[in-house]
Amino acid sequence: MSRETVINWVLGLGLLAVPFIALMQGEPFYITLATRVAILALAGVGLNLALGLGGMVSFGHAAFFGIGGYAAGILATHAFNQEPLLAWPLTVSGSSDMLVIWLVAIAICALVALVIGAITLRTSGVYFIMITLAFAQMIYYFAISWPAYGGEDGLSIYVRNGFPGLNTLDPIQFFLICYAVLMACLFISARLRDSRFGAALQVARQNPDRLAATGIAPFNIRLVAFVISAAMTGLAGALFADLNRFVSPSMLSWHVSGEIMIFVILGGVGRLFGPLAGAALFIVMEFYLGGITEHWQLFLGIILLCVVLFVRGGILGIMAGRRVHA
Amino acid sequence: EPVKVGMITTLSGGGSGLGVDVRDGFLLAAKMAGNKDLEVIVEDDARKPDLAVQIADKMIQKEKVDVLTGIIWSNLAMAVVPSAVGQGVFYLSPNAGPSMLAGKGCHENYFNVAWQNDNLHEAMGGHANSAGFKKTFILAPNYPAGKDALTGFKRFYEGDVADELYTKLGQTDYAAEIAQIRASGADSVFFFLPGGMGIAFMKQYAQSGVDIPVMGPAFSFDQGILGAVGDAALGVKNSSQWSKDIDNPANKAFVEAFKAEYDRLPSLYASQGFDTANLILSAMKKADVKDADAFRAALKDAEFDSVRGDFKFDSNQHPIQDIYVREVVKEGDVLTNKIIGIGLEDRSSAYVEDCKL
Amino acid sequence: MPDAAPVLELKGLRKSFGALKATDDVSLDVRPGEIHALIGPNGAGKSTLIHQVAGSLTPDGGEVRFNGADISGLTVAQRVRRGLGRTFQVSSVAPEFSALRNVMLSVQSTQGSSFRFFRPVMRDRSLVDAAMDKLALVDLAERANVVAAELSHGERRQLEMAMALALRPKLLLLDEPMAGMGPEGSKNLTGFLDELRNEVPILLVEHDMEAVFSLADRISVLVYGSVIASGSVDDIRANKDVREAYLGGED
Amino acid sequence: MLLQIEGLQSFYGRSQALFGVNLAMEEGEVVALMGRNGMGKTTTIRSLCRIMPYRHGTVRFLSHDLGVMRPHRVARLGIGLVPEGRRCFPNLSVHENLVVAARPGDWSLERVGRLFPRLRERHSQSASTLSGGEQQMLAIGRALMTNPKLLILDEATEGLAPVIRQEIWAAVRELKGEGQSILIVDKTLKELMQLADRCTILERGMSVWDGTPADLGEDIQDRFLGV
Amino acid sequence: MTLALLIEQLLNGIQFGVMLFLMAAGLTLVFGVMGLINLAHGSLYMIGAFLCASVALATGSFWLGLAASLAGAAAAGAVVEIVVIRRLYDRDHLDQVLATFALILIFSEGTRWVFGSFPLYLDIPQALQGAVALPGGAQYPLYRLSIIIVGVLIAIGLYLLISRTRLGMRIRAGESDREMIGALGVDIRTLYTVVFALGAALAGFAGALVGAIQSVQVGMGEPVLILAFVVIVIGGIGSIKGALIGAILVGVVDTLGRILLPELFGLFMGPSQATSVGSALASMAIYILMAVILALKPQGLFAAGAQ
Ligand SMILES: Nc1ncnc2c1ncn2[C@@H]1O[C@H](COP(=O)(O)OP(=O)(O)OP(=O)(O)O)[C@@H](O)[C@H]1O
Ligand SMILES: Nc1ncnc2c1ncn2[C@@H]1O[C@H](COP(=O)(O)OP(=O)(O)OP(=O)(O)O)[C@@H](O)[C@H]1O
Ligand SMILES: [Mg+2]
Ligand SMILES: [Mg+2]
Repeated sequence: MSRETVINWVLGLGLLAVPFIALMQGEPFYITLATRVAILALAGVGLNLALGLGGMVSFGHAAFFGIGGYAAGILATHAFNQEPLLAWPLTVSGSSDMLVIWLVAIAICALVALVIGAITLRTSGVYFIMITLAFAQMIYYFAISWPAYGGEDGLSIYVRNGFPGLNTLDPIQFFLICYAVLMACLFISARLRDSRFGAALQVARQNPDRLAATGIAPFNIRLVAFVISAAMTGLAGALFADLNRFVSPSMLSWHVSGEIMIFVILGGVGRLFGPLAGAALFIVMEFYLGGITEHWQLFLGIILLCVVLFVRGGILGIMAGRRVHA
Repeated sequence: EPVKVGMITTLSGGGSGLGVDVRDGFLLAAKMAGNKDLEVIVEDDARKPDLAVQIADKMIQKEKVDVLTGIIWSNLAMAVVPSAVGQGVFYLSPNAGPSMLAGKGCHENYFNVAWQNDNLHEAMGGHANSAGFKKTFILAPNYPAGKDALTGFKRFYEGDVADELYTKLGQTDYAAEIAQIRASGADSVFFFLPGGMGIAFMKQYAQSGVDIPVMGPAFSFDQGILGAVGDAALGVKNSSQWSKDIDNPANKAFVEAFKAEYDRLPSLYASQGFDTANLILSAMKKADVKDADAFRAALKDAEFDSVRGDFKFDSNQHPIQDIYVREVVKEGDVLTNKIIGIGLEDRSSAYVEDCKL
Repeated sequence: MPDAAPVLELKGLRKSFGALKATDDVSLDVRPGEIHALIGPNGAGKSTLIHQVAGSLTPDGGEVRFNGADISGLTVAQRVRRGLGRTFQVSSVAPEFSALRNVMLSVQSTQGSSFRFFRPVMRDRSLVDAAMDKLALVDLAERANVVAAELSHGERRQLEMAMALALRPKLLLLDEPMAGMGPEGSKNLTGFLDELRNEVPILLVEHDMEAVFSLADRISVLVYGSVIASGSVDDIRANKDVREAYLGGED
Repeated sequence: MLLQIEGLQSFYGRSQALFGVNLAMEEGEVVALMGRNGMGKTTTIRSLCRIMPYRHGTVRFLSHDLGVMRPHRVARLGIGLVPEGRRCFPNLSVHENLVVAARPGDWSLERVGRLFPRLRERHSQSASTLSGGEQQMLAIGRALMTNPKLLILDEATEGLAPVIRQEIWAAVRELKGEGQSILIVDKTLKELMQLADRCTILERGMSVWDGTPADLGEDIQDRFLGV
Repeated sequence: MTLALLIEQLLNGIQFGVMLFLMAAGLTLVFGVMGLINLAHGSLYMIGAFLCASVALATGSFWLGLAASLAGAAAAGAVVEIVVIRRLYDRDHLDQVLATFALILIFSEGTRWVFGSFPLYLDIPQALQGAVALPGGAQYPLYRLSIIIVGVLIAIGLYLLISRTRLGMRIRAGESDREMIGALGVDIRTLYTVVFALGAALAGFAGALVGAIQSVQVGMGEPVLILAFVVIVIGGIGSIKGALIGAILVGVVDTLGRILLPELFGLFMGPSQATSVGSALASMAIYILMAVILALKPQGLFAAGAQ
């Protein structure tokens, strides 16, 4: 087992252990914190697919995070108020079943990503960064000024959506759902990375001309990866909405795109468990520093700066050493 | 019986001045009361809804607070309040008053100690009538609070609207809007542009040489912000439920104590924080916080000396109060406000009927 | 053999960059079993021509026919799938992948769709074995697990050749394969190409005259974008214009 | 002594590329650095220009120890590099490429123009659109404009048409005639042997042979250069 | 709407554009020329505004404040370059993103610590108060006119600096091949410190100038940052001309969008709905503009070195 694999196991099991330890210590809040880490890590895992493997530095993943969130919020609201979502041409009602919501979130994010990707993937480098931001900002401003679902005030989910056979209001059970989804997506990411598709995707990042000269069109590969990436981040958004029982345009703001990106970079770009390590460190720092001093952002900044300057390749870079490509 | 209060407010980034004032007002009241049983923990939400939710969870689950308060912004309140009151704690709003929470979404554990969001705008509509304005140009940012503001203004305003403009949230340049105002032939301007937007608008308005009278809610003319707007604000009429020259003993004591403690003049937000703390203190005298029903009833009685004078709760647990009209004046070197009249008397909120309490 | 139908046929190809005619009405063909060398001064438009054949540049006019079909409208990737393999003038590999994984990518492409998401490639013997074969063919088997970025200049050229061969091309476009190779490397590669021509016809761009003269069945000389001479090795050596424009005083 | 390299060892990350290179040259000499592919010629040059750090050994240039200097200091001592792969600045014009790092001395725009008339014709063309040969001339001209005491040519004739190659060799010969010290790496032995005063051969990152071209027999060529 | 008003609004748009250029000028320099993604540009802008405001308050002179903002921002830039940025040139762009994001946090919170949570007062200098009469009767604030002039002068100055001076050549050479320009004897490290400090000074200068007509508060740099990036990406990275034209385009589209879109929708919708839809669309206008431009020209309008 390589050093990275060991660290991955430690990270994965460590996250799983936190809520149970918290429960034993009688500190249920840490369950919520662990859930938050799991969900935001999931958003990072999604972005990591595009950014780490495919080299697509999307500064607009908040769009998918937010759309996932709104999918959950809107469906739940309609279910709660028992108003149909669509009355014509066919009746579509809301839902408070997580499975349904996830499917909808994934489908909508994939669709939106397909459209955005088809346009944005013609650009590269900083232009790609900015055009993805542009789309996210459009959606952000749309959400702020669109009155139907609360606009800037957001939308509350009064009762957390349900999952067949589980009580989602129990923090531990909700955590386990999120954890399971995270692990499933990590597993999918790992398989993707090692698959033929993953090989092509990684070459699309390293040298797109080479990929084309091998008979594989980089555009198609990237587009599919972008869609999968968006779907995962959207799923995270749906879970995040359920965690907070609230969605608002702030989920769509560029700060969120930046934060997700920071989880990935902090953890180690392209490393499977990088987003988990990054999200955990960031959130724990935010949590502890916020409790200690009003000037916590200053210290957060200094710590982040030290990490970039002195730790090459993020947390996993320093713990697991240089990446090896067999 | 000790009461633990968790204050979630904005202490960093843009808009942190408001949070700082609410906190300082609150802590001042606690200090003046000298009640050892009131324990307050304060944390910064950085104006991020999800961070606010996280802190609320932490305060409820880990710190086991009895009362939450402190949130400045409506969108953060909407994120935190429903789930917090759902978990059985009390929430006392020292600033935001979204219509949802005043109407359909009201809750027995939610009290608003400031105002319903529309109140100050409504009062300005009332003032526009009494000032004799016939054609007012109104503008606000394009988001729910902005729309509520213009709706609120129009609710009592009887004249014509020259034009209605929604600006971009966070916009910093208003040359185009000012040109529209000049061209519209309006006899007055009503605007709601909170924070930096209002500062930028007022400065640019003054620089443009347009001299149509301007009015707005207190948010753009309050103590914390007046210094930054500068002389451009002189003479502007604004509406507020509080002013430092309201003549009652509680207010006098508050203003003096605040100046002594923090070496600056108190603001609207400081007064709201101050009142919130005193409301809690008054309830603590009457009931044990562990007895939720009794404590709720005690809060509802609101038997404390509000710095704004008479204060009582309507059935939706939002204040019924006078909204004053103030004018920006200069006292020595310092810009401040002076009450010139009352915009609306004993105003409750437009959404009371929707509330099933 | 010279009478067999050409594999590649260029008809009246034209390409300008602004006022510069980089390709000026070029027609030439490559027939089965032959090495057709394309020589010419620097900046004559040889790489530009290769780019147009490969599809990474769109010609302003003219036709590119491959195995009898017009492929002008196809993308780079589509042409490769039809059997048009190439190497780049400046080595182009996936720098973070090992030599083996670089070649595996080519093999993967010949096996069909890359939209297979689940099976780990390294456990796919059909990919690994075929790639190892190609690496052995270019004498790079020992370096199979070295990351491409760490290969020396010459080794990277060998790798690129292996990748091109792994595509099982029906025609190879080689842009200066000898560049950067030492005398020994050039000798080996010359021997290798000599044998290869029986399997795959080659369009060869090269400045190493020793290699060109020993390998080429036919030579075309490009100057200022147009073909000024075409013929056998001896024809070209004897051609006065070519000596002046390209070969210089060299014997 | 113009340049003296002793026991030079260099690394790319963790992998060692040079294991002990020795080389010495006098003012006015032309020295050829030879060896098969990947033997460390370019690495030696990069180390001596301090573009990459070296771990062991000493490099002295005009009795300055280069071990502690940053690249631009080394260059200012009088080392002019024509690197492998030309590396002209593509977004600068020919003229700008020449003057961007020029330092005063005998070599001026005019004199470079006389050496390479082609460059004078392309004066304001962007370097990215030059042909390979022109770029090579530009790289040499650019190095000369810094008025170096030592000119280093790394594979200056790679990828050039025979006729241009001859032009470059003629230019190098002209430089030698003027007493310019030159360190050359090149594939074509024939011209190199005519020009060089001395040769040093590298094998697996070590200098293994040193002598005049006349001493460079068939057996040595066969053993170290694979000819 | 009358034609005169339309023309006035067009002018407002152009003027807003030039102001955007002023904010973006330093960013173009650092981003286009050094290839560095500097998210902390907005923070330097904020520092400039705060320095100007506090010095102006203490001394009573806007001009002293302006000088302080130039000097202070340049110094801050130089320190940041030496301590942080210098270590990141040969790293991934992503490390630069993370590092400069951390700088935003540090600068914002540091500024709040030093200057407090409340907005500061900064007014336009006495000499530039008042308005000039435009042909056609409209009044135009003198200060805004000055900003336009300064913006255009900076554009010209930067253009000349980059394209005509040896310093500019070296910067551009360093952009394409840092190692090589060093090997030719140019002290690229110091050069980059100077360039970064210059970019910072421009940011600080813009902060001070624009701060006088907007609000000087913590967080004022963030919207500017995004807008500045939009501007230089639309124009094409590395092109000063592109940045200026991009800025004006953004300014005009934004301004006219705000004014015209609600009226446009008013033609076939009820007034309140039209205002609402029109304003919503207007907030998105510049992003739509950017997306359309990049979709059609993936390298921006005036990409340097596009093929
Ligand atoms: N994108 C481009 N824009 C403008 N000119 C170009 C472009 N690409 C190539 N050229 C010009 O076209 C001409 C032909 O270039 P090409 O690379 O095809 O030459 P070549 O024959 O391969 O030369 P070499 O032997 O040096 O590789 C050159 O003058 C070159 O400067
Ligand atoms: N960037 C690099 N990273 C790791 N190893 C490298 C790198 N560049 C070169 N090497 C290794 O260093 C050794 C010496 O390479 P160098 O480029 O100095 O050889 P050379 O003699 O110039 O060869 P050539 O004739 O091919 O140019 C080679 O074994 C090569 O694999
Ligand atoms: Mg070529
Ligand atoms: Mg070499």
